[in-house]
Amino acid sequence: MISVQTEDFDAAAEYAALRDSGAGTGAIATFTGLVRDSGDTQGVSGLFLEHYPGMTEQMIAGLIEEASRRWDVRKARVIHRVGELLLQEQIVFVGVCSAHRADAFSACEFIMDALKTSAPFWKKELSESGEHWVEQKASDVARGEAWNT
Amino acid sequence: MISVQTEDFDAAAEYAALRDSGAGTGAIATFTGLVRDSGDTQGVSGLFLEHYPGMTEQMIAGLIEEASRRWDVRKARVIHRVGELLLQEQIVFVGVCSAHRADAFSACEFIMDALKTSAPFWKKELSESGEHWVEQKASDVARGEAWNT
Amino acid sequence: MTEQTLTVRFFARLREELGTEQLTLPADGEQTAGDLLAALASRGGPWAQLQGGQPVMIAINQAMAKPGSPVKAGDEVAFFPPVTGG
Amino acid sequence: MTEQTLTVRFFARLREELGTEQLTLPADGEQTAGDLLAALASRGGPWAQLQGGQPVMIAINQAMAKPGSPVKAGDEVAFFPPVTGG
Repeated sequence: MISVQTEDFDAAAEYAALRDSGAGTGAIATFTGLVRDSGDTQGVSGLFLEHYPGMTEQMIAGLIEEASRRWDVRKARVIHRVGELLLQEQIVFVGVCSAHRADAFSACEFIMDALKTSAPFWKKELSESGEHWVEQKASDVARGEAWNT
Repeated sequence: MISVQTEDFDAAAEYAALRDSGAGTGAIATFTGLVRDSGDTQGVSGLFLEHYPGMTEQMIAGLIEEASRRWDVRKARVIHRVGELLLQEQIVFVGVCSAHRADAFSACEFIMDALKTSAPFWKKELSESGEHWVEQKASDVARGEAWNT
Repeated sequence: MTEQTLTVRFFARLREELGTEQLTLPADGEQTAGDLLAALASRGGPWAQLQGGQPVMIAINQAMAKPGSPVKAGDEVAFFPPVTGG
Repeated sequence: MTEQTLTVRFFARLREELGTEQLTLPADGEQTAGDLLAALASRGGPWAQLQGGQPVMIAINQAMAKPGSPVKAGDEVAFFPPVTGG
Protein backbone atom coordinates (compact mmCIF):
# COMPACT_ATOMS: atom_id res chain seq x y z
CA MET A 1 0.00 0.00 0.00
CA ILE A 2 1.26 3.43 -0.97
CA SER A 3 0.37 6.83 0.43
CA VAL A 4 1.65 10.24 -0.60
CA GLN A 5 0.23 12.70 1.88
CA THR A 6 0.72 16.01 3.65
CA GLU A 7 -0.41 14.63 7.05
CA ASP A 8 1.95 12.97 9.50
CA PHE A 9 1.73 9.18 9.92
CA ASP A 10 1.58 6.87 12.92
CA ALA A 11 4.56 4.53 12.61
CA ALA A 12 3.12 2.39 15.43
CA ALA A 13 -0.14 1.77 13.59
CA GLU A 14 1.80 0.98 10.42
CA TYR A 15 3.93 -1.55 12.28
CA ALA A 16 0.82 -3.17 13.77
CA ALA A 17 -0.76 -3.50 10.33
CA LEU A 18 2.42 -5.07 8.90
CA ARG A 19 2.60 -7.52 11.77
CA ASP A 20 -0.95 -8.63 11.15
CA SER A 21 -0.18 -10.21 7.80
CA GLY A 22 -0.31 -13.93 8.22
CA ALA A 23 1.39 -16.86 9.83
CA GLY A 24 4.32 -17.03 7.42
CA THR A 25 5.76 -13.72 8.57
CA GLY A 26 8.93 -14.02 10.58
CA ALA A 27 10.57 -10.68 9.98
CA ILE A 28 9.53 -7.05 9.79
CA ALA A 29 12.02 -4.37 8.75
CA THR A 30 11.06 -0.72 8.88
CA PHE A 31 12.77 2.51 7.98
CA THR A 32 11.67 6.01 8.92
CA GLY A 33 13.32 9.14 7.61
CA LEU A 34 13.19 12.34 9.64
CA VAL A 35 13.82 15.92 8.54
CA ARG A 36 17.41 16.63 9.44
CA ASP A 37 19.58 19.69 9.22
CA SER A 38 21.83 18.79 6.27
CA GLY A 39 24.61 20.95 7.65
CA ASP A 40 25.05 22.70 4.29
CA THR A 41 23.08 25.78 5.31
CA GLN A 42 22.86 27.92 8.43
CA GLY A 43 19.65 27.96 10.45
CA VAL A 44 17.57 25.40 8.58
CA SER A 45 14.02 25.32 9.91
CA GLY A 46 12.50 22.69 7.67
CA LEU A 47 11.78 21.43 4.18
CA PHE A 48 9.23 21.84 1.46
CA LEU A 49 8.59 18.68 -0.55
CA GLU A 50 7.11 18.78 -4.02
CA HIS A 51 6.06 15.71 -6.03
CA TYR A 52 4.54 14.70 -9.35
CA PRO A 53 1.08 13.42 -8.42
CA GLY A 54 0.17 10.20 -10.18
CA MET A 55 3.65 9.45 -11.46
CA THR A 56 4.95 9.16 -7.88
CA GLU A 57 2.41 6.51 -6.90
CA GLN A 58 3.02 4.56 -10.14
CA MET A 59 6.78 4.55 -9.64
CA ILE A 60 6.53 3.43 -6.02
CA ALA A 61 4.15 0.62 -7.04
CA GLY A 62 6.79 -0.44 -9.58
CA LEU A 63 9.49 -0.44 -6.88
CA ILE A 64 7.37 -2.66 -4.62
CA GLU A 65 6.71 -5.03 -7.54
CA GLU A 66 10.40 -5.24 -8.31
CA ALA A 67 11.25 -5.88 -4.64
CA SER A 68 8.59 -8.62 -4.57
CA ARG A 69 10.16 -10.31 -7.58
CA ARG A 70 13.63 -10.23 -6.03
CA TRP A 71 12.81 -11.15 -2.42
CA ASP A 72 10.13 -12.80 -0.31
CA VAL A 73 7.80 -9.88 0.44
CA ARG A 74 4.54 -10.67 2.26
CA LYS A 75 3.47 -7.06 2.63
CA ALA A 76 5.08 -3.70 1.92
CA ARG A 77 4.01 -0.25 3.01
CA VAL A 78 5.37 3.07 1.76
CA ILE A 79 4.32 6.48 3.03
CA HIS A 80 5.94 9.65 1.71
CA ARG A 81 4.94 13.06 2.94
CA VAL A 82 4.86 16.21 0.82
CA GLY A 83 4.45 19.90 1.57
CA GLU A 84 6.10 21.81 4.39
CA LEU A 85 7.84 19.80 7.11
CA LEU A 86 9.68 21.05 10.18
CA LEU A 87 12.98 19.69 11.51
CA GLN A 88 12.57 16.26 13.12
CA GLU A 89 9.22 15.59 11.49
CA GLN A 90 8.75 12.20 9.83
CA ILE A 91 9.18 12.33 6.02
CA VAL A 92 9.09 8.76 4.85
CA PHE A 93 8.19 5.29 6.08
CA VAL A 94 9.06 1.99 4.41
CA GLY A 95 8.01 -1.25 6.08
CA VAL A 96 8.39 -4.76 4.71
CA CYS A 97 7.36 -8.06 6.19
CA SER A 98 8.77 -11.30 4.98
CA ALA A 99 9.25 -14.91 6.01
CA HIS A 100 12.98 -14.25 6.28
CA ARG A 101 15.16 -11.64 7.93
CA ALA A 102 17.55 -11.08 5.04
CA ASP A 103 14.68 -10.57 2.59
CA ALA A 104 12.96 -8.07 4.87
CA PHE A 105 16.16 -6.01 5.22
CA SER A 106 17.07 -6.15 1.51
CA ALA A 107 13.60 -5.28 0.23
CA CYS A 108 13.23 -2.41 2.72
CA GLU A 109 16.64 -0.94 1.90
CA PHE A 110 16.15 -1.40 -1.86
CA ILE A 111 12.81 0.44 -1.82
CA MET A 112 14.25 3.21 0.34
CA ASP A 113 17.33 3.68 -1.86
CA ALA A 114 15.17 3.72 -4.99
CA LEU A 115 12.80 6.29 -3.45
CA LYS A 116 15.81 8.59 -3.17
CA THR A 117 16.91 8.16 -6.75
CA SER A 118 13.84 7.29 -8.84
CA ALA A 119 10.63 8.67 -7.39
CA PRO A 120 9.68 12.20 -8.47
CA PHE A 121 10.06 14.08 -5.19
CA TRP A 122 12.02 17.31 -4.77
CA LYS A 123 13.17 18.87 -1.52
CA LYS A 124 13.60 22.55 -0.86
CA GLU A 125 15.46 23.53 2.29
CA LEU A 126 13.91 26.39 4.25
CA SER A 127 16.29 28.50 6.31
CA GLU A 128 16.81 31.92 7.87
CA SER A 129 18.64 33.02 4.75
CA GLY A 130 15.87 31.97 2.37
CA GLU A 131 15.13 28.74 0.61
CA HIS A 132 16.96 26.60 -1.90
CA TRP A 133 16.37 23.38 -3.79
CA VAL A 134 18.43 20.45 -2.54
CA GLU A 135 20.79 18.99 -5.16
CA GLN A 136 20.86 15.25 -5.83
CA LYS A 137 23.75 13.53 -4.08
CA ALA A 138 26.14 11.39 -6.07
CA SER A 139 26.23 8.97 -3.13
CA ASP A 140 22.47 8.39 -3.40
CA VAL A 141 22.72 7.73 -7.12
CA ALA A 142 25.55 5.26 -6.51
CA ARG A 143 23.54 3.44 -3.82
CA GLY A 144 20.56 3.19 -6.17
CA GLU A 145 22.69 1.82 -8.98
CA ALA A 146 24.40 -0.72 -6.72
CA TRP A 147 21.15 -2.73 -6.64
CA ASN A 148 21.38 -3.30 -10.42
CA THR A 149 24.53 -5.40 -10.22
CA MET B 1 19.90 -0.12 25.93
CA ILE B 2 19.56 -3.88 26.20
CA SER B 3 16.75 -5.97 27.64
CA VAL B 4 16.48 -9.73 27.91
CA GLN B 5 13.00 -10.45 29.19
CA THR B 6 10.13 -12.92 29.25
CA GLU B 7 7.47 -10.19 28.76
CA ASP B 8 6.35 -8.96 25.36
CA PHE B 9 7.51 -5.51 24.22
CA ASP B 10 5.77 -2.51 22.69
CA ALA B 11 7.50 -1.84 19.38
CA ALA B 12 5.62 1.47 19.09
CA ALA B 13 7.00 2.77 22.40
CA GLU B 14 10.48 1.63 21.38
CA TYR B 15 10.21 3.50 18.10
CA ALA B 16 9.03 6.65 19.90
CA ALA B 17 12.00 6.46 22.28
CA LEU B 18 14.43 6.04 19.38
CA ARG B 19 12.92 8.96 17.54
CA ASP B 20 13.36 11.18 20.56
CA SER B 21 17.13 11.15 20.40
CA GLY B 22 18.29 14.51 19.20
CA ALA B 23 18.32 16.82 16.23
CA GLY B 24 21.02 14.99 14.32
CA THR B 25 18.85 11.93 13.73
CA GLY B 26 17.70 11.51 10.17
CA ALA B 27 17.12 7.79 9.96
CA ILE B 28 15.61 5.06 12.10
CA ALA B 29 15.86 1.42 11.05
CA THR B 30 14.07 -1.26 13.03
CA PHE B 31 13.80 -5.00 12.82
CA THR B 32 11.33 -7.23 14.62
CA GLY B 33 11.49 -11.01 14.55
CA LEU B 34 8.32 -13.03 15.06
CA VAL B 35 7.92 -16.69 15.97
CA ARG B 36 7.37 -18.49 12.71
CA ASP B 37 6.68 -22.07 11.81
CA SER B 38 10.05 -23.17 10.41
CA GLY B 39 8.36 -25.73 8.17
CA ASP B 40 10.74 -28.47 9.39
CA THR B 41 8.23 -29.97 11.82
CA GLN B 42 4.51 -30.71 11.75
CA GLY B 43 2.17 -28.75 14.02
CA VAL B 44 4.57 -26.33 15.63
CA SER B 45 2.84 -24.36 18.38
CA GLY B 46 5.70 -22.19 19.57
CA LEU B 47 9.23 -21.92 20.89
CA PHE B 48 11.06 -22.10 24.15
CA LEU B 49 14.07 -19.77 24.34
CA GLU B 50 16.90 -20.35 26.77
CA HIS B 51 19.80 -17.96 27.35
CA TYR B 52 22.95 -17.54 29.41
CA PRO B 53 22.09 -14.71 31.82
CA GLY B 54 24.85 -12.16 32.16
CA MET B 55 26.86 -13.35 29.19
CA THR B 56 23.99 -12.51 26.84
CA GLU B 57 23.78 -8.89 27.96
CA GLN B 58 27.59 -8.51 27.80
CA MET B 59 27.76 -9.88 24.27
CA ILE B 60 24.94 -7.67 23.03
CA ALA B 61 26.63 -4.62 24.59
CA GLY B 62 29.77 -5.62 22.68
CA LEU B 63 27.80 -5.86 19.43
CA ILE B 64 26.35 -2.38 19.91
CA GLU B 65 29.83 -1.01 20.66
CA GLU B 66 31.22 -2.60 17.53
CA ALA B 67 28.34 -1.24 15.43
CA SER B 68 28.97 2.21 16.90
CA ARG B 69 32.63 2.06 15.89
CA ARG B 70 31.78 1.05 12.33
CA TRP B 71 28.78 3.31 11.65
CA ASP B 72 27.14 6.50 12.88
CA VAL B 73 24.88 5.21 15.67
CA ARG B 74 23.05 7.82 17.77
CA LYS B 75 21.05 5.30 19.76
CA ALA B 76 20.55 1.55 19.62
CA ARG B 77 17.97 -0.60 21.34
CA VAL B 78 17.95 -4.39 21.57
CA ILE B 79 15.22 -6.47 23.20
CA HIS B 80 15.35 -10.25 23.16
CA ARG B 81 12.68 -12.37 24.75
CA VAL B 82 13.27 -15.70 26.47
CA GLY B 83 10.99 -18.45 27.80
CA GLU B 84 7.95 -19.85 26.06
CA LEU B 85 6.62 -17.99 23.01
CA LEU B 86 3.65 -18.84 20.80
CA LEU B 87 3.56 -18.62 17.00
CA GLN B 88 3.47 -14.99 15.77
CA GLU B 89 4.67 -13.57 19.08
CA GLN B 90 7.48 -11.01 18.92
CA ILE B 91 10.90 -12.51 19.76
CA VAL B 92 13.43 -9.81 19.07
CA PHE B 93 13.61 -6.08 18.39
CA VAL B 94 16.62 -4.17 17.08
CA GLY B 95 16.30 -0.43 16.49
CA VAL B 96 19.04 1.97 15.45
CA CYS B 97 18.91 5.68 14.86
CA SER B 98 21.57 7.48 12.93
CA ALA B 99 22.22 10.66 11.02
CA HIS B 100 22.30 8.65 7.80
CA ARG B 101 20.09 6.05 6.17
CA ALA B 102 22.86 3.67 5.11
CA ASP B 103 24.36 3.64 8.61
CA ALA B 104 21.00 2.94 10.25
CA PHE B 105 20.37 -0.02 7.93
CA SER B 106 23.89 -1.45 8.22
CA ALA B 107 24.11 -1.18 12.00
CA CYS B 108 20.64 -2.68 12.48
CA GLU B 109 21.32 -5.59 10.15
CA PHE B 110 24.80 -6.20 11.61
CA ILE B 111 23.44 -6.38 15.17
CA MET B 112 20.59 -8.65 14.09
CA ASP B 113 22.88 -11.01 12.16
CA ALA B 114 25.31 -11.16 15.08
CA LEU B 115 22.48 -11.88 17.54
CA LYS B 116 21.75 -15.00 15.49
CA THR B 117 25.32 -16.22 15.47
CA SER B 118 27.06 -14.88 18.58
CA ALA B 119 24.66 -14.27 21.45
CA PRO B 120 24.00 -17.23 23.76
CA PHE B 121 20.36 -17.95 23.00
CA TRP B 122 18.98 -21.36 22.13
CA LYS B 123 15.60 -22.13 20.60
CA LYS B 124 13.57 -25.25 21.18
CA GLU B 125 10.64 -25.85 18.85
CA LEU B 126 7.46 -27.03 20.55
CA SER B 127 5.11 -29.15 18.45
CA GLU B 128 2.39 -31.79 18.61
CA SER B 129 5.02 -34.49 18.27
CA GLY B 130 7.14 -33.20 21.14
CA GLU B 131 9.94 -30.70 21.32
CA HIS B 132 13.35 -30.43 19.77
CA TRP B 133 16.28 -28.04 19.85
CA VAL B 134 16.72 -25.98 16.70
CA GLU B 135 20.05 -26.53 14.93
CA GLN B 136 22.21 -23.59 13.90
CA LYS B 137 21.83 -22.76 10.23
CA ALA B 138 24.91 -22.58 8.02
CA SER B 139 23.30 -19.60 6.26
CA ASP B 140 23.16 -17.65 9.53
CA VAL B 141 26.81 -18.38 10.26
CA ALA B 142 27.75 -17.24 6.75
CA ARG B 143 25.78 -14.01 7.14
CA GLY B 144 27.48 -13.32 10.46
CA GLU B 145 30.92 -13.94 9.00
CA ALA B 146 30.25 -11.76 5.97
CA TRP B 147 30.48 -8.68 8.21
CA ASN B 148 34.12 -9.48 8.99
CA THR B 149 35.32 -8.94 5.45
CA MET C 1 -9.11 16.68 -34.15
CA THR C 2 -9.42 17.54 -30.46
CA GLU C 3 -6.02 16.08 -29.54
CA GLN C 4 -3.58 18.05 -31.71
CA THR C 5 -1.81 19.45 -28.64
CA LEU C 6 0.43 18.13 -25.93
CA THR C 7 0.82 19.16 -22.31
CA VAL C 8 4.20 20.16 -20.91
CA ARG C 9 4.71 20.25 -17.14
CA PHE C 10 7.59 21.59 -15.06
CA PHE C 11 8.46 20.74 -11.46
CA ALA C 12 10.53 22.06 -8.58
CA ARG C 13 13.42 24.41 -9.42
CA LEU C 14 12.51 24.44 -13.14
CA ARG C 15 8.88 25.29 -12.38
CA GLU C 16 10.04 28.20 -10.24
CA GLU C 17 12.77 29.53 -12.54
CA LEU C 18 10.58 29.34 -15.64
CA GLY C 19 7.63 30.78 -13.74
CA THR C 20 5.57 28.11 -15.49
CA GLU C 21 3.80 25.04 -14.18
CA GLN C 22 2.14 23.86 -17.35
CA LEU C 23 2.02 24.68 -21.06
CA THR C 24 -0.18 23.47 -23.88
CA LEU C 25 1.78 23.27 -27.15
CA PRO C 26 0.76 22.27 -30.65
CA ALA C 27 1.82 18.69 -31.36
CA ASP C 28 4.26 18.82 -34.22
CA GLY C 29 4.27 15.54 -36.17
CA GLU C 30 7.53 13.64 -35.73
CA GLN C 31 8.95 15.13 -32.56
CA THR C 32 11.13 13.85 -29.72
CA ALA C 33 11.31 15.07 -26.13
CA GLY C 34 14.72 16.50 -27.03
CA ASP C 35 13.21 18.50 -29.92
CA LEU C 36 10.66 19.90 -27.52
CA LEU C 37 13.42 20.89 -25.07
CA ALA C 38 15.36 22.59 -27.85
CA ALA C 39 12.29 24.52 -29.00
CA LEU C 40 11.58 25.68 -25.44
CA ALA C 41 15.26 26.60 -24.86
CA SER C 42 15.19 28.84 -27.93
CA ARG C 43 12.74 31.11 -26.08
CA GLY C 44 15.83 32.48 -24.32
CA GLY C 45 16.01 33.99 -20.82
CA PRO C 46 15.51 31.35 -18.10
CA TRP C 47 14.33 28.92 -20.81
CA ALA C 48 17.87 28.71 -22.22
CA GLN C 49 18.90 26.49 -19.27
CA LEU C 50 16.82 23.64 -20.74
CA GLN C 51 19.72 22.94 -23.06
CA GLY C 52 23.29 22.72 -21.84
CA GLY C 53 22.44 23.82 -18.31
CA GLN C 54 21.94 21.58 -15.29
CA PRO C 55 20.63 18.10 -16.07
CA VAL C 56 16.96 17.96 -17.03
CA MET C 57 15.00 14.74 -16.45
CA ILE C 58 12.16 13.80 -18.79
CA ALA C 59 8.93 11.89 -18.22
CA ILE C 60 6.36 11.09 -20.90
CA ASN C 61 2.91 10.12 -19.68
CA GLN C 62 4.34 9.78 -16.18
CA ALA C 63 7.07 7.29 -17.11
CA MET C 64 10.76 8.18 -17.28
CA ALA C 65 11.92 8.88 -20.83
CA LYS C 66 14.99 10.00 -22.80
CA PRO C 67 15.68 12.93 -25.12
CA GLY C 68 15.25 10.57 -28.08
CA SER C 69 11.81 9.36 -26.95
CA PRO C 70 9.03 10.38 -29.38
CA VAL C 71 6.23 12.65 -28.18
CA LYS C 72 2.86 12.88 -29.87
CA ALA C 73 -0.47 14.66 -29.62
CA GLY C 74 -2.24 13.96 -26.31
CA ASP C 75 0.98 13.19 -24.43
CA GLU C 76 1.87 14.67 -21.04
CA VAL C 77 5.56 15.56 -21.15
CA ALA C 78 7.30 16.62 -17.93
CA PHE C 79 10.70 18.25 -17.38
CA PHE C 80 12.27 18.39 -13.95
CA PRO C 81 15.60 18.40 -12.05
CA PRO C 82 17.10 15.17 -10.68
CA VAL C 83 14.88 13.85 -7.88
CA THR C 84 15.76 14.33 -4.20
CA GLY C 85 13.08 12.45 -2.25
CA GLY C 86 13.21 10.19 0.79
CA MET D 1 42.39 -21.29 49.71
CA THR D 2 38.64 -20.78 49.24
CA GLU D 3 38.86 -20.73 45.42
CA GLN D 4 40.38 -24.09 44.56
CA THR D 5 37.34 -25.06 42.51
CA LEU D 6 35.79 -24.02 39.24
CA THR D 7 32.19 -23.92 38.14
CA VAL D 8 31.05 -25.71 34.98
CA ARG D 9 27.70 -24.81 33.41
CA PHE D 10 25.74 -26.47 30.61
CA PHE D 11 23.01 -24.97 28.46
CA ALA D 12 20.21 -26.02 26.13
CA ARG D 13 20.45 -29.49 24.56
CA LEU D 14 23.62 -30.32 26.52
CA ARG D 15 22.00 -29.34 29.80
CA GLU D 16 19.09 -31.61 29.05
CA GLU D 17 21.03 -34.58 27.73
CA LEU D 18 23.56 -34.51 30.56
CA GLY D 19 20.78 -33.90 33.09
CA THR D 20 23.13 -31.35 34.62
CA GLU D 21 22.92 -27.60 34.84
CA GLN D 22 26.00 -26.91 36.93
CA LEU D 23 28.98 -28.72 38.42
CA THR D 24 31.68 -27.68 40.86
CA LEU D 25 34.97 -29.34 40.03
CA PRO D 26 38.39 -29.18 41.67
CA ALA D 27 40.64 -26.76 39.79
CA ASP D 28 43.56 -28.78 38.54
CA GLY D 29 46.65 -26.58 38.08
CA GLU D 30 47.57 -26.20 34.40
CA GLN D 31 44.34 -27.05 32.64
CA THR D 32 42.64 -25.98 29.42
CA ALA D 33 38.94 -25.94 28.56
CA GLY D 34 39.72 -28.86 26.22
CA ASP D 35 41.26 -30.86 29.09
CA LEU D 36 38.12 -30.25 31.09
CA LEU D 37 35.93 -31.43 28.19
CA ALA D 38 38.04 -34.59 27.83
CA ALA D 39 37.81 -35.34 31.56
CA LEU D 40 34.02 -34.92 31.46
CA ALA D 41 33.69 -37.00 28.29
CA SER D 42 35.51 -39.88 29.99
CA ARG D 43 32.55 -40.23 32.35
CA GLY D 44 30.89 -42.10 29.49
CA GLY D 45 27.19 -42.36 28.74
CA PRO D 46 25.74 -39.04 27.54
CA TRP D 47 28.97 -37.33 28.62
CA ALA D 48 30.89 -39.06 25.81
CA GLN D 49 29.28 -36.63 23.29
CA LEU D 50 31.44 -33.81 24.70
CA GLN D 51 34.29 -35.13 22.56
CA GLY D 52 33.86 -36.03 18.92
CA GLY D 53 30.09 -35.50 18.98
CA GLN D 54 28.23 -32.44 17.80
CA PRO D 55 30.15 -29.18 18.11
CA VAL D 56 30.50 -27.84 21.66
CA MET D 57 30.98 -24.11 22.22
CA ILE D 58 33.02 -22.88 25.18
CA ALA D 59 32.78 -19.75 27.30
CA ILE D 60 35.11 -18.86 30.17
CA ASN D 61 33.85 -16.23 32.59
CA GLN D 62 31.07 -15.43 30.12
CA ALA D 63 33.37 -14.70 27.17
CA MET D 64 33.74 -17.03 24.18
CA ALA D 65 36.84 -19.24 24.46
CA LYS D 66 38.62 -22.07 22.64
CA PRO D 67 39.61 -25.60 23.63
CA GLY D 68 43.16 -24.33 24.17
CA SER D 69 42.10 -21.53 26.54
CA PRO D 70 43.45 -22.03 30.09
CA VAL D 71 40.98 -22.42 32.96
CA LYS D 72 41.87 -21.75 36.57
CA ALA D 73 40.40 -21.83 40.07
CA GLY D 74 37.43 -19.49 40.41
CA ASP D 75 36.55 -19.55 36.72
CA GLU D 76 33.06 -20.11 35.38
CA VAL D 77 33.36 -22.42 32.37
CA ALA D 78 30.32 -23.03 30.17
CA PHE D 79 29.71 -25.63 27.46
CA PHE D 80 26.81 -25.32 25.05
CA PRO D 81 25.62 -26.09 21.50
CA PRO D 82 25.98 -23.52 18.71
CA VAL D 83 23.64 -20.60 19.43
CA THR D 84 20.29 -20.19 17.65
CA GLY D 85 18.90 -16.87 18.88
CA GLY D 86 17.15 -14.02 17.12
